[in-house]
Amino acid sequence: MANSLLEIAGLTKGFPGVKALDAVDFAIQRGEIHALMGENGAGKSTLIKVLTGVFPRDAGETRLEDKIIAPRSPREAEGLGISTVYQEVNLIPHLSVAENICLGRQPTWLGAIRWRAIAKRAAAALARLDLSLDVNRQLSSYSIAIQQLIAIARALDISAKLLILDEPTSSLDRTEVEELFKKLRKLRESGLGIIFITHFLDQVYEISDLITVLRNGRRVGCFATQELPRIKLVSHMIGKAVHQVEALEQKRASTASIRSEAPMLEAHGLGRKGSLRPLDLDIRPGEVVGLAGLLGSGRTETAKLLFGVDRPDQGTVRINRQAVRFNSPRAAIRYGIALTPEDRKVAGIIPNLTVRENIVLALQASRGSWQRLSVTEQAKLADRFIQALAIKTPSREQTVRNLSGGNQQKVLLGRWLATEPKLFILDEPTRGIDVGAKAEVEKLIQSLRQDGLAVLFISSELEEVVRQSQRVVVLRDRRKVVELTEGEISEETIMQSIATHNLERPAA
Amino acid sequence: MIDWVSDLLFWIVFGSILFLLRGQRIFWSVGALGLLLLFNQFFTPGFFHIQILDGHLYGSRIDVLNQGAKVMLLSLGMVLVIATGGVDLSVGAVMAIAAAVSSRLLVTEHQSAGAAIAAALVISTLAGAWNGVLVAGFGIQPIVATLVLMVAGRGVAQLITEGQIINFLDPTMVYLGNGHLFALPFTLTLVLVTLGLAFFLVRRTALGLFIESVGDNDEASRYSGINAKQVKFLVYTFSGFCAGLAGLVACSNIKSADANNIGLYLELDAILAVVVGGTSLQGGRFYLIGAVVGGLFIQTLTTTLYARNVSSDISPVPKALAIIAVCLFQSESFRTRLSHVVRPFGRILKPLGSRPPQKSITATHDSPKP
Amino acid sequence: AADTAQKKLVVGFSQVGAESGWRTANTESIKSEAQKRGIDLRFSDAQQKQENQIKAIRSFIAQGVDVIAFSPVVETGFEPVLQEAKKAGIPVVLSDRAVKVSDPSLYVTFLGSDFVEEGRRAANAVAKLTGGKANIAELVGTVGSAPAIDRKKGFEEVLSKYPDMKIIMSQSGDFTRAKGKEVMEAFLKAPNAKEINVLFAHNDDMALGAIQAMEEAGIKPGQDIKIVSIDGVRGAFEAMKDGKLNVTVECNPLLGPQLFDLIEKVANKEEVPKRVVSQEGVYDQAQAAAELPKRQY
Amino acid sequence: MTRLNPKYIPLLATALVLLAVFSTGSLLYPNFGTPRVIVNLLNDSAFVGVAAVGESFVILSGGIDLSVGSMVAFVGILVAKLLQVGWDPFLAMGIALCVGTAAGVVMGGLIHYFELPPFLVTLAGLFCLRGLGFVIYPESIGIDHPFYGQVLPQLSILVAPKAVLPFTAMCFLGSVIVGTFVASFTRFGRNVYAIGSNENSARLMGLPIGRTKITAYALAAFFSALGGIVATFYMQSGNPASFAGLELDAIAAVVIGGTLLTGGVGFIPGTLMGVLILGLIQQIIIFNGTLNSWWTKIVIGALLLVFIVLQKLISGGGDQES
Ligand SMILES: Nc1ncnc2c1ncn2[C@@H]1O[C@H](COP(=O)(O)OP(=O)(O)OP(=O)(O)O)[C@@H](O)[C@H]1O
Ligand SMILES: Nc1ncnc2c1ncn2[C@@H]1O[C@H](COP(=O)(O)OP(=O)(O)OP(=O)(O)O)[C@@H](O)[C@H]1O
Ligand SMILES: [Mg+2]
Ligand SMILES: [Mg+2]
Repeated sequence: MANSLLEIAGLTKGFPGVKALDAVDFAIQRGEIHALMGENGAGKSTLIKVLTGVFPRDAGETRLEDKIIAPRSPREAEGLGISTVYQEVNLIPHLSVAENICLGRQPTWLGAIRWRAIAKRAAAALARLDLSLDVNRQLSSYSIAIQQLIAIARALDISAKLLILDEPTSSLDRTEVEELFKKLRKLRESGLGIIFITHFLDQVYEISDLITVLRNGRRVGCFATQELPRIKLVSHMIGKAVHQVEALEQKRASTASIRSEAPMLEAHGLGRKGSLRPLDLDIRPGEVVGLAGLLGSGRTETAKLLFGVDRPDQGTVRINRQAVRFNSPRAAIRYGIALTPEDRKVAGIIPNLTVRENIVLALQASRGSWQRLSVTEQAKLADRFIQALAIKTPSREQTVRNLSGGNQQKVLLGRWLATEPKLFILDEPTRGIDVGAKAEVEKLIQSLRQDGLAVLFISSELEEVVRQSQRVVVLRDRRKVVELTEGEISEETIMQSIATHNLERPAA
Repeated sequence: MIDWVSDLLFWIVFGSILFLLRGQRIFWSVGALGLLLLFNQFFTPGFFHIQILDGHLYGSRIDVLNQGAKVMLLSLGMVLVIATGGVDLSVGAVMAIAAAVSSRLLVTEHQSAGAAIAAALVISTLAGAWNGVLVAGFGIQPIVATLVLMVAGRGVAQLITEGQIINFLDPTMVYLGNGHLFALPFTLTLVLVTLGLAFFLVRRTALGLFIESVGDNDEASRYSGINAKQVKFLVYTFSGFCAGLAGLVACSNIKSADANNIGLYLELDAILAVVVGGTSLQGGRFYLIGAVVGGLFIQTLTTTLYARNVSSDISPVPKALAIIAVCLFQSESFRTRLSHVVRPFGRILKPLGSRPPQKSITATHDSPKP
Repeated sequence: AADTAQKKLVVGFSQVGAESGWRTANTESIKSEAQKRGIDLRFSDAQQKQENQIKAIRSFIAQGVDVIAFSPVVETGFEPVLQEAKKAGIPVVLSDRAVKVSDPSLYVTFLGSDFVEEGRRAANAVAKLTGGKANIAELVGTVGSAPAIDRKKGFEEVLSKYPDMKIIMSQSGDFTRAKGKEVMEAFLKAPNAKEINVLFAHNDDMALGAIQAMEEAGIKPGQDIKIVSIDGVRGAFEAMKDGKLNVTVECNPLLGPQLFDLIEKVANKEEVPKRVVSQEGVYDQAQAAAELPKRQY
Repeated sequence: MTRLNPKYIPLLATALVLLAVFSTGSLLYPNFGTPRVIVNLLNDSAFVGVAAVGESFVILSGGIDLSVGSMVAFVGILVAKLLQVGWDPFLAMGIALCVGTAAGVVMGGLIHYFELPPFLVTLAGLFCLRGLGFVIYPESIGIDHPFYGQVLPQLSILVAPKAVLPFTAMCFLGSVIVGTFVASFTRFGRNVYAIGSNENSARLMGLPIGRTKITAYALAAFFSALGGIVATFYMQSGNPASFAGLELDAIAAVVIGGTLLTGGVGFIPGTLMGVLILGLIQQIIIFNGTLNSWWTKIVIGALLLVFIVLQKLISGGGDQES
C-alpha cells in the first residue's frame, strides 16, 4: 500500500540465555495506531529498542517509507523521524522540566541558548496535554506520573513520522489517559503512525486500530482490533486456550474474611508540611484499604510517611495499639511494614545485582548482616518467588537490569513477600505487569489478606482499587476527603467524591 | 637446571589457575599478570632466578610479593570503599600516622612492640572511622571528605615524629616487614590473613551484599531496610585498619618511620589495583581477590621497570600503557571490536570473554554473575 | 634609620618543605636562631611546590616584611615575583640553593652549599676508595629535582677523568629510604649484580635503605660494595661507625646563624658578598666515631 | 524577583563560605583585607583556576580528569623549549594548545569507544604527559623572550592603588566567563549536564553521547593546556617536574564549588569560588607565619573541613546528595 510507513521483516535479537526477538515481522501504516501486546518479557521493549538503535540487531531488515534504515542510536532514529518514549521514564532528574522537554533541540540565537524561549516552548508542549506545571522546577520534584507525561510531551514536541510509546500510561490515572488519547487521535488524523504498548486491555480497545501480539519473542499475529474479542487476545498473549483464560477473569474480592477488630495500624492527624495535610487512617489485619485519588493527590506521600521514608511533622502512628515513631524504612520494616515504591528505577531495583540478590535483600536486611542466609536458602527463596510470580528470567543469577520492566516489578513484589510483612503498602504494584500476572498478583493479595495481612493498596486504576478493597480512602489535594466502606465502593462513587469535593473546595 | 624445573612448575600452576578462571571477571587481571611475567621470563634476565638464602626463598618474584604487600593491603580496604561508590584518598596519610605512632611508642616512649602495633592499628582504624563519619554522617562527598585527612594526616604523623625519621631495631617490629614464614615473606601471610578477614566479613556475613547494594543504588537500598550509613561507616573504618597494617609493614620494611614519605601517592596505586582487579569505580559489584591480583600486577610492573633499568624519567609511560592495555582487554566493547577486526583473535577471545550461561550459584561473589 | 634599629626586624622565610631529616634540621636551625636574635620570623612551608613558594613571597610583599629569604624549590621561575619584591624595595636573600635570573640584582646574596661540588667530592671519594676502578650503581634523587640533577652532573664530570669508573646501573630512589631499598633489591637481582662494587647514593637516606637490601641479600655493605653518599645526617655516621657506609659528603643544614648574620647586614644596608659558601666537609669511617656525638640531626 | 530557585542554594552557600573565609582573614591579620591581597589571590590561583574550569566540564559529565597537573607541566616545558630554540611565542602557544587538546581527544576517545574508566585513562594520561615532559627536556628552562619580559607586564590593569590585575588573572576570569557561557548557554554544555546526570537516559533522549563526552575531555585538556600557558606567564619558565598533584587541587576546587562528583550538578562560577576558597586558606596560613611544616598541613586540613561542613549546613543537610 502507498500508505505503508514502516515495515520490519525477520528482526532477530538474542541476549545471553534469551532469544528476545525471533524473526519478528511488523508493519504500520500512516494514520494508524498499532498496539503491541504481549506478556512481560515477550520482547515488546526489545523490538522498540532494536528498531531505534539502542541495541544492535542480530538479523532482519527495517524499511521506513520503503527505504532501508538501520539507525545505530536513538539520535539517528530521531533524525529519521522516529520519536520514542521508552519504558520507564528516561529523563534527566537534575534538570528543569523545561530543559528536559527541549534538551538537544533548544532554540538558540547565534549559538546561545534562549532560556525564555525554552520555558515558553515547554509550557506550550505541556499545555497540549492539558498540563500546567512550573517548568522551571527540577524534574525530580514531580511524581513519576507527571514525569511520564513530561516524557510524552517531549516526544510530541517534534514533528515525527512515527511515534512510539512504550507503556506511557502505566502510572497515569483515567483523566490523564483520556487527555493523552485525545491528543493521539488528533495526531492519527494528521497522518502519523503510532506504536502503542500497554498492558491495559481497555486502553487498547479504546485507541488502537490494529494489534500485533508477541509471545516469547515471536510474532503470534496481527489482528484488527474490532475483530478480536478480548478473551481471544488474552489467549493469544499467554498462549492458552480460551476456556483456560476464562478462569482467570477476575471477580470482585470476597468480603468474607477473618477480620480482627483491633486495627493493625492507626494514624491520627498524620501529616507533613508541604506534602500532606493531617489525615486519619486505620488498617485492620485481613483488610485491603484502597487509596484513590488523582495525580499528585498525596497517595505516594501518605505511603512514604507510613514507611518512614519521609518524617511526619505532626500526628501519631500506633501499631497494634502501641505508639511508634519511625524515621527510616528500617524501623518501619521492624514493625512488619513493607512498601513497593512507585518509582522502581530509583527506589526499587538494585540494577546490577542478580534476581536472587534482589529478592533476598529486604529479608536479609531485616535479619542484619550476621545472620546471613546461606546460598542454598537464598536460592530456594529466589526460586520460590520466581515460580510463584512467574518471573521470566533465564536464571536466578540474571542481573535485574536485564529483565523486562514487568518482571522487575515482580522481583520487587517477591522481595517484600519474602519478609512476610504484617502491613503491605503497595504503591502502583501492577504497574507494567501483564494481565496474567496481574490476576496472579490480585489473587496473591487476596490470599495474603485471608492470612491476616493488612494491605494498603494504591493504584491509578480505579477498577482495580474497587475490585481489591474492602475500604477506600479518597484523597484530593493531599487531603483525605472521604472514606468509602464496603457497600459504597464503586468506580462511580469514587469519581463522584473526587469531583464533588472538588466543587466544595473553598476558593483559595 | 633447577631454575628450569621450577619455572616449568610455576607456569603449569599458573596456567591451571588461569584455566579455572576462564569466563570469570578476574580472568583478565590474572591473565595480564601472566603476560607480564611471561615477558619477564624471556626478556628480563634474572627476573625468574630464584634461590634459597638463609633458609628462605630469594628472588625478584619474592620481592614482588614482599614489596607489593602494602598496595595489596590497601587495595583490600579500598575495594570495599569503592564498592559503595566512594573513594579513600587518605590511606597514604593514615599509613604515615600508623608508622609514626608505632615507632614513637617503641622508641621514644619505650613501649613494647605489641603495644606499639596495637596502638597504631587502633589509631588508624579510628582515622578510618573519622572518614566514615564525614561521609556517612555528614553526607560529604567522599573525595573531599577523605582529602581532609589526606592533607592533615601527614601533618599529624609529622607532629608525632616531630619531623624526624625515627629508627628502630625491635625484632618484632622488624619481623613484620622483613621476616619470613614458611620460606616466604611474612608480609604475604599478613596479606592472606587480611584477605581472609575481609572475605569473612563480606562473604560469610551479608555485609558484602549490602555493600554492593548500597554502591549500586543507594536510595533503593534504604527502601529495602539497609542501613546505608552504617555500611559506609564500616567500609571506611576497615579501610583505615588496612592502611594501618600497610603503614606498619612500610615502616618495618625500612626499620624506620619516615612520616613525610611513607605511603606517599600509594592511594593512587591502591585505586589502580582495584580497577585492574575488575571493580568499577561507579560502585556496586566488587572483586576482593581481583584487588589483590591488581596490587600484584602493579608491583610486578614496578619491579620489572627497575629490573630492566628503565630510566625513572620515562618509566611512567610504559606503566601507563600497560595498565591501559589490561583495561582494554577487560572492556567487553574492546574485545568485540577486536574480534570483528581480527577474526582469529575473535575465535580465541570469544570463549574466554563471553561468560558461559549460568548453571548454578557459585559459592562466592568473587565469581561473576552473568 | 634610628627608627629601624628600635623596631623588630621582620623576615619572611619560605622553606621548601619537610621532606627529609635534613630539611627539618635546616628549618629548626633557622627558627631557633631567629628566636635567639629576637627577629619576627614569618615562616612558610611550600610543601615542595614552587607555586606555593611564589605565593608566599608575594604574600610577604603584601605584608610588608623587611627582608625576604627563601630556599627555592627549583632554579627558574622566580623572576616575576622577585621583580615585584624589587619594586617594593624588599631585599631578597637566598639560602641553600640559587636561582637563575637574567638580572642579578634581583637578589642580594646567596648562602648555601654547591650541589655540583658535592657530586664532584663524592666521585673523588669513590676514586680514592677503589683506586679508580669501579662499577657503580647509582641511586638518583627525585627526578627533576635540583640536587639530583646537580649531584649527578658533578659526579659524572669527575667520572669522565677516570676511564675505569663507570655507572652500570642508575635509577631514582626519590630520596627516600623505602625506595632506596626497593631499587637496590632490584639492582641486586640483575645478572650483572656481581660486578657492582660501589654504590653512589644522592642522599644518606637512600643509602641507608640500600644497606638493608644488601644485608638481606647476604652482601656486606661497606666491604663487598663500597658506599658513598651525600648529606652527613646522624644515621649516616652511625652506619659509618658500624662499617656499613664508607664516605658521606656533608651538606650542612645548620645554616641559621650564617643566614641571619647575612640578613641583619642586608637590613642594615651593609655590603655583603654575592655568594657565601657554607662550611662543609667530607667524612669517612675513620672520622665517624669522633664526629657522631656532634650530630644532632 | 521571585523566590530563589533551590538549585542555586549550594552556590549561595559557597559564596557565603568564601565571604566567611575572607572576613576571618581580614579580622585576624592587618594588610589582609586589601585589594592587593585579592589581586594576588587571583594571580596566584590563575593557572589552577583555568585548569579547574576545564575539570568542571569533565566532572559535570560524570567523569574525572587526573592529567591536569602533568598537562600544565608538559605545556610549560614545551612552550619554554620552543621559545628557547627561537620560535615565535604565539606559534609556540598555539602548538601547545593543539597538542594538549589532541591528548584530550585521545583520552575521551578511549573512554567513550572502549568504555574504559575515566579515572584510569586520565591517570595514564598523567603518567604519559609527565614522561613526555621529561623527554622534551629533563630540567627547568627559563623563558627570556621579550614577549614575556616586556610585553606581558604591560598587559595589566591598575585596579586599585598598589593592586595591579595581571594578565594571568585576566586569563583566569576570562576562562570562567567563557566556561560559564559554554556550560549554561550552549547545547553542548547542557548535554554535558544530561550525560553526567544519567548517561543512559541521555542516550535514549537522543543526545549525542560520544561527541559530547569526547568534546568534554578535549575541552578540559584545552583549559589545562591554557593553564600551562598561564603558568609560563606566571613563572616565566617551564619545568617538567612541576605541578605534581595539581589535579587534586583542581578537583577539590570544583567539588568545594558545589559540583557533585557524580556529575550532572554544579556551576562554573562555583568553581571560581572553590579556587578562591582554597587560595584564601593558604593565604591565611602564610599570613599567620608561625606554623611549622606539619601544623601547616593540619591547619589546611582543619580549615578545609570547617568550610566544607559549613557549606553543607548552609545548603541544608543531605539535600544535595544524589
Ligand atoms: N539488556 C538485556 N540483557 C539481557 N536480556 C535482556 C536485556 N533486555 C531484555 N532482556 C530480556 O529480553 C526479554 C524481552 O524483554 P523485553 O524488555 O523486550 O520485554 P517486554 O515485552 O517489554 O516486557 P514488559 O512488558 O515486562 O516490559 C526478557 O526475557 C528480558 O529478560
Ligand atoms: N499536578 C501536579 N502539579 C504539581 N506537582 C505535582 C502534581 N502532581 C504531583 N506533583 C508532585 O509530585 C510529587 C508526588 O506527589 P504525590 O505523592 O502526592 O502523588 P500521588 O498522589 O502518589 O500520585 P501519583 O503517584 O499518581 O503521581 C509531589 O511532591 C508533588 O510536588
Ligand atoms: Mg517492556
Ligand atoms: Mg503515586
